[in-house]
Amino acid sequence: MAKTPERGVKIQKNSPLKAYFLHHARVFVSSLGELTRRPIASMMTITVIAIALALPSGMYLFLHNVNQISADWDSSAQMSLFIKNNVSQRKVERLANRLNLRNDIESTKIITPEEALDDFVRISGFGDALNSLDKNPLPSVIVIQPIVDNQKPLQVSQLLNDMKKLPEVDIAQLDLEWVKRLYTMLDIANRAVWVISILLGIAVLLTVGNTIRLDIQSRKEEIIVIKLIGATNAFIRRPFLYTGLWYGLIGSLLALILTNIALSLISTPIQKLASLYNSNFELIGLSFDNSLMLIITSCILSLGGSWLAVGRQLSKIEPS
Amino acid sequence: MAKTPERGVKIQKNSPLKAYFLHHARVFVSSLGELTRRPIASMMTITVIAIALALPSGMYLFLHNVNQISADWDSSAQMSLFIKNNVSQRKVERLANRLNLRNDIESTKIITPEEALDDFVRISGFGDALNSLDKNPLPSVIVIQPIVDNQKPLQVSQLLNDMKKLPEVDIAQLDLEWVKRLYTMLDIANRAVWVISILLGIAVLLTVGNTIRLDIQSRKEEIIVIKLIGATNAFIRRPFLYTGLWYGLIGSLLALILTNIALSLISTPIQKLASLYNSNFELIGLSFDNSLMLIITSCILSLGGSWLAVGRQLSKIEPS
Amino acid sequence: MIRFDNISKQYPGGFEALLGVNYHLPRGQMAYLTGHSGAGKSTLLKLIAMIERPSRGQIFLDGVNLNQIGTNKIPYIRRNIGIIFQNHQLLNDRNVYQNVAMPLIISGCRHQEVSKRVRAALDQVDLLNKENAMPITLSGGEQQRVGIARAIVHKPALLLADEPTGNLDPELSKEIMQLFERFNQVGVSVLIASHDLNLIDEMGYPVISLDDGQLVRNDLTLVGAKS
Amino acid sequence: MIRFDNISKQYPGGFEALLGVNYHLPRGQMAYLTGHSGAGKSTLLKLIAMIERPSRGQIFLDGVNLNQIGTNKIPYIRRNIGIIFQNHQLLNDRNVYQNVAMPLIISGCRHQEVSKRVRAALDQVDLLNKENAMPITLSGGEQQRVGIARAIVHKPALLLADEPTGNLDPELSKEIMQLFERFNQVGVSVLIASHDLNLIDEMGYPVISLDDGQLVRNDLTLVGAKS
Ligand SMILES: Nc1ncnc2c1ncn2[C@@H]1O[C@H](COP(=O)(O)OP(=O)(O)OP(=O)(O)O)[C@@H](O)[C@H]1O
Ligand SMILES: Nc1ncnc2c1ncn2[C@@H]1O[C@H](COP(=O)(O)OP(=O)(O)OP(=O)(O)O)[C@@H](O)[C@H]1O
Ligand SMILES: [Mg+2]
Ligand SMILES: [Mg+2]
Repeated sequence: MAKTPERGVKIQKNSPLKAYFLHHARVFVSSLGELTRRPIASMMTITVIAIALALPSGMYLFLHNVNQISADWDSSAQMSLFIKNNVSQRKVERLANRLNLRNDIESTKIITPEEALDDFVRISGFGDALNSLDKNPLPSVIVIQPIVDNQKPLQVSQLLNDMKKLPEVDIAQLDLEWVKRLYTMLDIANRAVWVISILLGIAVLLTVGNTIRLDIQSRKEEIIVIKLIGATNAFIRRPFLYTGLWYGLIGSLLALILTNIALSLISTPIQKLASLYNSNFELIGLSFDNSLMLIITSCILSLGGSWLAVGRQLSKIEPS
Repeated sequence: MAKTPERGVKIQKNSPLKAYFLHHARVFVSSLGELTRRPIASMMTITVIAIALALPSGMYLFLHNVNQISADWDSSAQMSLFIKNNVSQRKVERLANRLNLRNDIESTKIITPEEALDDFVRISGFGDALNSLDKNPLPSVIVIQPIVDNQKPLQVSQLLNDMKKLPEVDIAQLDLEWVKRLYTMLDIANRAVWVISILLGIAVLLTVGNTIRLDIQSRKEEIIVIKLIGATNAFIRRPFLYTGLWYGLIGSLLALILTNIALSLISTPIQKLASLYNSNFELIGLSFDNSLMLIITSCILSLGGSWLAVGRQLSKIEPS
Repeated sequence: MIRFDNISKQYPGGFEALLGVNYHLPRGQMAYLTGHSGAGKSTLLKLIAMIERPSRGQIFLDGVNLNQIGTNKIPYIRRNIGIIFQNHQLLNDRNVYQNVAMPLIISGCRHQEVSKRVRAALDQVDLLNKENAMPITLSGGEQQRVGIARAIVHKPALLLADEPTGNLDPELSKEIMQLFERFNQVGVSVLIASHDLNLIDEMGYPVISLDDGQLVRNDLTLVGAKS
Repeated sequence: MIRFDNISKQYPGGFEALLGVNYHLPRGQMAYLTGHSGAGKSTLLKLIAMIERPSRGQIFLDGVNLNQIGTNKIPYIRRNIGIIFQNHQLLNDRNVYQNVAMPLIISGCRHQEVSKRVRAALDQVDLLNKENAMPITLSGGEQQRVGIARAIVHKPALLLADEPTGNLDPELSKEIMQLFERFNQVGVSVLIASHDLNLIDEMGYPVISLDDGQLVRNDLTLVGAKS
């Protein structure tokens, strides 16, 4: 039959390319129509996707913000170098300036023995006796503000070791060991967010895949019929792929909404908390780039899920 | 027809109760058979459920462990009371004993001015001058170990305020403010785990509901046929409910496996981390009770999801 | 057995499929239902099986007013009727044996009893050799016969058949009609919708005829008067 | 148009549905296919539409050897055939209009053209008034006619009909056969499987007959020799 002038050809057709795009656009819109025709059913799938997407983005934001808070706390992560008594004041200043040049040190501050004594007097509240000392027994102290890189909590230990080795330094002491511990925890949490994101990404893929699979299953008869009257596999595949895309798109938008609602809900208590610590901390939301990433990831995962399902299922459904 | 002796009655039937249980048992087993007949499809649903269940239990464990670690750190959360100079040593001892009776104080320790001076001499490394002092300028200090309740981080502030008001006390000072901050963070995280658990619980419910819904959809024709030949709604509902139950059961078992694998994976690095801090910390796993709770919750959620789906769908499917 | 009392059926959308239909099929009677395509034959049968509910009028099935039967009681009504559907209505994911066994399983029949009865029914429609085949692998006529076996397996008091021989060759059609006749002879009431006017004539049972939803022929009044 | 060259078809499971079948349906010819239930009529038609593949032998459709057509080319073969299925095969989630329009939409036909052709086809099977009805709300005969309209809407070169009048009353059956006849008169090749021996006789076209998968009557050899 393929050789003869086909009767079917008499049908007035659109130009192939135009027809192709028209058809795609029509399927794109009509697959959305399908979803809205079964609103509750579609919402179930979309909600699952949105939850699966909102969780990692929420956790990402949480950690991002904690990192930010703890960056504020960096100021506490100071190091005190107690200088040997026989080092002259000028040498102490030179040492401080030299240390200042290191790229893992933010700033240095010298506390002279006099200042130290004043502090001590102030803290102990009993100056009289000390003031009567003929010689100040306290050493000079250089207070170092290290540059703390969240990714490298061990750098600070390294710096501490270096400092201990300086000939002028008697004792080097990290003021707040706990900051290091916090960073270790944050580091673990960051990794956890990655693992969780991957797991939930798989969940999105499977959810969409599963939905589409069962959708195909429930349209098995229709697919057979439509194959019987000459539809190509691509023609049959298309609406399912677009449905998957819609799931991903709407699911990610819902996830964004959920995340932002959650954010605005906790923003007030967090702000209050921050003010307790005199921090002028601003809660960080999802940036435009983050949001776009989320949407694109979701669309890709959903499309991937439906692609897998369609591929597996369609070949199994053949008229007989 | 109901009034006349029915011909159908001639059929030899089992006793109703026995038949009922036999039928339930048969459906229970055969619905598992259905799942294994489509292994990949079933695994998709079960994996989504398992991920949704494994995440909150994993996070629960994470926080549980962090709580544990920080409990070790509690020892750092000390308070120092600098006692006024005119208070006699005996009075200091009495005060310390009195404070010891408070139920928010774990223990107290007195540092006499002599001990303080010794410490200072040791730290400053320049004892000679101080030793020559005719009068010790330092105050007595009572070091308090508060009882820290994670749930009530503000209790410590309260205690601090109380201490400041004591007439004998000159200055009261919390040694490690950061512990409070950590607890605040843990508290937020604990709440987050609850919110996440609820969200993921909803995800489980929806996933199973959705799967069962689409399953029903794909068996629409069969349901109609079986209704046409006299099956009751309960008869039709049963296999779907049992399928939901199976999803929940297998999903939760898989979640337990996932959680325990994850646990054993991070156990080594955590152990190493703990040893860094000289902590004899043991990673806590899911207890038997936890596991049982997870399984039961999962079964209830899944059964609930399928119940919702079945209720909604079956009434819509009527022969016509 | 069946009494229609001024029955009308209007489908949602407004189409009047039946209009003031009256007839009475006595217990143990066999009769044919004819009429053009779309006349309302299937609708009439669906009303008896409570697949549809009448818009007006009353239907009595063995003395029971079907209007007074609640939705949850419908399954029990259907279990006493054997229905052969125009479009077979087989379960595509179960084999022939399981399809035919379904009515027995639904009513909680014993295992040994089930297998005995199913084989007997399959034997009567000449399909014992296709016991394990899936419906989709059967020819149209074979599927139709599976539907017939399923309708008779539980020995219902009433047999409704919608076009039971539409896919069968004349010879087999005759045999199936004779099968119905045998059932009728042991006391089963039978109502058969059919287009096969030749065969109907040949069998010589009373005929009721529909035209656009209205009863235009009713041999049953004669029979009813007689009995 | 169709040539079967020693075709056998063995289904998975071992059943031999066709055994060494030879015939040639010339282009523009109309013919009937008969045989008892399970003789292999539907199988023969399915082989032409490539719904099944033969186990042995070769089928030529308009000179093309179907054995040499790959799976991905099958849709294009089917688009040039109009098939009327024994079990209607309608899309239950679309209305009558959309069902009939399907073959045109699949081959990318223009919007205005679609609606013109669909209405013409529905008119020919006397269903213009059911345009917006869903298949499930149609009587058995009406569904069958929707299937017929769908098979002719794209004016295929070959029309295959499997029991197209099984659910139709004798009068309507006659009309449908005459519709096929009109198609045949404008050059369409037509092959109709049917049990309605009276009607077949009346129409007077050549008959090929199957018995247990073997060709037992073939009027087409005479015709073939003639043309
Ligand atoms: N669910 C429905 N909704 C609306 N109209 C319907 C419905 N079911 C049937 N009809 C209409 O009612 C009329 C009678 O249908 P019915 O199925 O009773 O006809 P029939 O006599 O069985 O015809 P056939 O011999 O073709 O099967 C038909 O015109 C059909 O379109
Ligand atoms: N997919 C299949 N697998 C196995 N056997 C099959 C399959 N399809 C059909 N058969 C068998 O092949 C034989 C011929 O089937 P076919 O459908 O061709 O018969 P037919 O002539 O159309 O009969 P009818 O008039 O009843 O429709 C039947 O016995 C049937 O059981
Ligand atoms: Mg009908
Ligand atoms: Mg057939």
